[in-house]
Amino acid sequence: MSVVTLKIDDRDVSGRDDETILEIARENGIVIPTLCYLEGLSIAGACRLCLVEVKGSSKLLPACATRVSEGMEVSTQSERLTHYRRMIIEMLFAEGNHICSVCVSNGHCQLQDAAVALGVDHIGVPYLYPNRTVDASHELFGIDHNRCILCARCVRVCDEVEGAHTWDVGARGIEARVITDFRTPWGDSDTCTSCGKCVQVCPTGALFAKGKSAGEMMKQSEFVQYLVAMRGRQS
Amino acid sequence: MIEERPLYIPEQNIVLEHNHEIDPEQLDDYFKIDGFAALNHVLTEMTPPEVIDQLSRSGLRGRGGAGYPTGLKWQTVAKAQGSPKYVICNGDEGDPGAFMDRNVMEAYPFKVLEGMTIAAYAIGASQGFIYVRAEYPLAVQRLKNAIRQMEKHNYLGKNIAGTPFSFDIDVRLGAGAFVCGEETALIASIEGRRGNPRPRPPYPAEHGLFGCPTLINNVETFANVAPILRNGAEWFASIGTEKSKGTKVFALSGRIARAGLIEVPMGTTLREIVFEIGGGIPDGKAYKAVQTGGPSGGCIPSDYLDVPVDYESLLNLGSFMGSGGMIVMDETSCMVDVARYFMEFCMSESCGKCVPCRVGTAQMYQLLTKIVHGDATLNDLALLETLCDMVRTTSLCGLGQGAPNPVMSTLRYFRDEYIAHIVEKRCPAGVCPVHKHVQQEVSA
Amino acid sequence: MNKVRMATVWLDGCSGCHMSFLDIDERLLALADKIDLVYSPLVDHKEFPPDVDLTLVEGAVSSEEDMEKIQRIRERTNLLIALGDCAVNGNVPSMRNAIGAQAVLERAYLEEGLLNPGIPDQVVPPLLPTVLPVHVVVPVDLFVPGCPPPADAIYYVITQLLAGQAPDLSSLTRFGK
Amino acid sequence: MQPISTKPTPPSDDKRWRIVTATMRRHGFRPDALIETLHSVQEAFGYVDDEAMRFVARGLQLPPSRVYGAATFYNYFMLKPQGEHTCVVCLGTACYIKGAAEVLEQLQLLTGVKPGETTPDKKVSLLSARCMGACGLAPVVVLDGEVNGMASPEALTAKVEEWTHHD
Repeated sequence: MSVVTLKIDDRDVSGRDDETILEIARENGIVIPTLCYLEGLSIAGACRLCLVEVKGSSKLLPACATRVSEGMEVSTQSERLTHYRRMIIEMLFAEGNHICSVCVSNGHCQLQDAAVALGVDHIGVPYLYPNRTVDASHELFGIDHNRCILCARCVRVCDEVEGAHTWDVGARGIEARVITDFRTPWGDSDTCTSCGKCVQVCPTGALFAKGKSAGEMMKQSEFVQYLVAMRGRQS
Repeated sequence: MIEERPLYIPEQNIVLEHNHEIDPEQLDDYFKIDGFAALNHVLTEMTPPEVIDQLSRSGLRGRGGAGYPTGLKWQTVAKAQGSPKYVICNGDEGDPGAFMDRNVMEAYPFKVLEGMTIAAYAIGASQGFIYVRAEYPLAVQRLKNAIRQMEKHNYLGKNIAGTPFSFDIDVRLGAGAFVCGEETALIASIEGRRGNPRPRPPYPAEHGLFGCPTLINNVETFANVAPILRNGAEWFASIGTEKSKGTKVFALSGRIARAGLIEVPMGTTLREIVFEIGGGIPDGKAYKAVQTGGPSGGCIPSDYLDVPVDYESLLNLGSFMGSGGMIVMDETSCMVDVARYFMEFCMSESCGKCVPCRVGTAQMYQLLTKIVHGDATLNDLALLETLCDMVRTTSLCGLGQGAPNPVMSTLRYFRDEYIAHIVEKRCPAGVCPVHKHVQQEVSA
Repeated sequence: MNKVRMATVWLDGCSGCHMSFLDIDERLLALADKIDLVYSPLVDHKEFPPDVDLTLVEGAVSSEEDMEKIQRIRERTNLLIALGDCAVNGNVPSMRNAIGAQAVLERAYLEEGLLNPGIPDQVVPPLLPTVLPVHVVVPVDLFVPGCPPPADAIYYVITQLLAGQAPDLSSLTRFGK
Repeated sequence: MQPISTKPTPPSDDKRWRIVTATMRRHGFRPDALIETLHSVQEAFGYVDDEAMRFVARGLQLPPSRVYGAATFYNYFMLKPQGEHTCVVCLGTACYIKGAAEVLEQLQLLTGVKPGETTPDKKVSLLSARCMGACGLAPVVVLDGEVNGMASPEALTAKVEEWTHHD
């Protein structure tokens, strides 16, 4: 392991060579948008929002999954990147049925925040209007698949932090959905510990605590970093 | 399952050599065609770096499609830290219209396995897997039979041919997921998980199966290994073009007089392949395009029939070598319909992990459907092109990055057909239901 | 000085955006000096007039009537503004899109235990199969999201446009606000 | 990895579960045996239902959602029983170019079901395949495991009508 120096947005920064562009950028207060990334969980590289330009690479690289190296020159902002990031946000809005005005997470939603940050004021790609379900069988929580963006944070936190692996992804492609157990109703799950971690890490209103109405669902996901750090100490 | 014999055996055949002469179920027959001569030679006379050097100097490039230099890949895995190391043969031939690897696995199981064993020696692996589509039961049966016989004759197992080198191979079945042809997805599948690709780097060479250094090559690549080591790197490098050495097996099908499997030196022109070997287009119809590279490939029009076929020239034409499917189309095929066909394929084969591929393929499919129904505007066409660029640039793996290719290549060469559907509400090939739709809309 | 000819229309929405517009309160008086409101649900004009400089559109395009209206409005308007989430992205009206128009009609007119069940075929304009945001039907020049967009955002947009400036709304409103 | 001492109990005394158990044992009940085990379930029973998934999950000590996630990712696994007869239409590129779409349309009309479905009388399952790798024979239809090349709608009609009207 060695220390490397690199440039991010023309700023000289340094980091260890086992750190990612995203980690170093955040340490230095450089904002790169993300949705599927959550500190403490494994890397998915799925939402593609954090794609950045790296000098010498013809491809855009995901900042969350790309390790830094000596002399690297990274651009996190450009017209081209903004164009693609906007389209990703538009695609997510078009894929589900995101009706912000009646959503429990209205005002506290990371998809909504990303749209604002990127200046997405309407959706230019065709809406798909899927017919998706809501599972409200759990005593404390519910999932509204209309608002799910398949970031799989719930899947990862349940597996990697809680250790229950109640969630996974079923089917594939545009039909893919997060599922509990054998796609059995969440309330009937044998494996769910009702810890609620999945709800707290969900970036949108897809996973929610019951009893919250529009705009009331505030989430706290910092516990993930805390738990991961504390566990590291115990071993 | 049916078996197909190659329809054309050129002078220079490497992969499909001696096709009619041997029984693929008999190891003794394989001996008759110098079977295991290369393995014996390698194990007793060569060091692993020497084997890799031979491969590098031969100029062999991956036959799975992307054309990565095989010697370089082997060298990377050989040098990678970590153990154990694995060798994987990718027999998940998923491109619709491709059946080269099926034939090679069915007709030359020993040769593929010998190639894998040599690779294992070169990189220091003790376990190999050959991942085969479940849709190829005969190939699976013959590979399993060949593995048993090789174990019996000590060409697999402990202390192969009396040397300290030990290596085992297991067959793993695919289960109907095209994306598992992508190497990180294939690894996930062998690990018993959903075939979701993950970002690279780290490449499988460093961090592959069960987190260990892993070499993945395709069936045809491994089938080239023993001949190269038997006949020497220079011999192999003398065949083909400057950057693409050796031969390539193609599966010729579609609107062609003689469909089947062919092996030609790299650099053979499409005209020779389609008109001389394949006998041209039947029923007096006119050639329109040949589709190469499967769902990540493109359609090549008649203007480019004289371009020599190799990795670079196909890329320059907006297509892709792919694993070797060549589907010939005549004037009765609508290129917009073909593009839509491939987009449907990519949409339903998308794993759904990354946003651009999962959503973008569905949106492009919807737009193409609008076009074939005569329901699209020029704005829709512009949006389609924007989506093509976005999905290609931002998708996580090759499936998504390649998904727009059939659209982009048909737009490049057959834009007039798109315009005819959109502006004139007409399908020039008479395939698409444009008129029907317009009438429905009027009566509704 | 010629006044700016402005219109507001209400397609499939709840009128909340118009209420928010009225919440500009006393600033309306200042606007009135610069604006001639030539068509609006708030005033009594039967026909959408030609040569309108600026039209604020509330609501999504849900029926054949909406479709005709918005096309005529687009032809007669210089600057067309999608006001509020229904116009911008379909919002609540578009929630029926996943299940289809027929299911909604049946639920409303057949399944709710009415005295005279039956789907009306007169007076009520036929529904489109899919509720559409305005920009899917006609080009839109400016998007003002929000449910409803705050009065301040609406006031800001109008004053900026009157001053010949391009408004930047990112800090004032968003989807669902 | 911990060796698993307790053998999982099959859901019934159907002997076919022994094949499934044998597959798991051959792989040391390791998690990476999941796909191979699902294959053996499908081979033994013709489909993979919840009961089988539960058994496999317990046998390989895997979370239920992981088994379900994998079983539904791979198209080869059927979650419902198939009909007495199966009819697989290849939709590979070569078959498509040579009229597979019309062949499929004809079969849909004939059976009244869509690809992936089984007729209500459980006689025929209509399926589509990505590519059978028999492109030289396009269009290809596989009837009860038997490959039919250069398939014409007329010849297929006769065969499928035989299935639906007799036995």
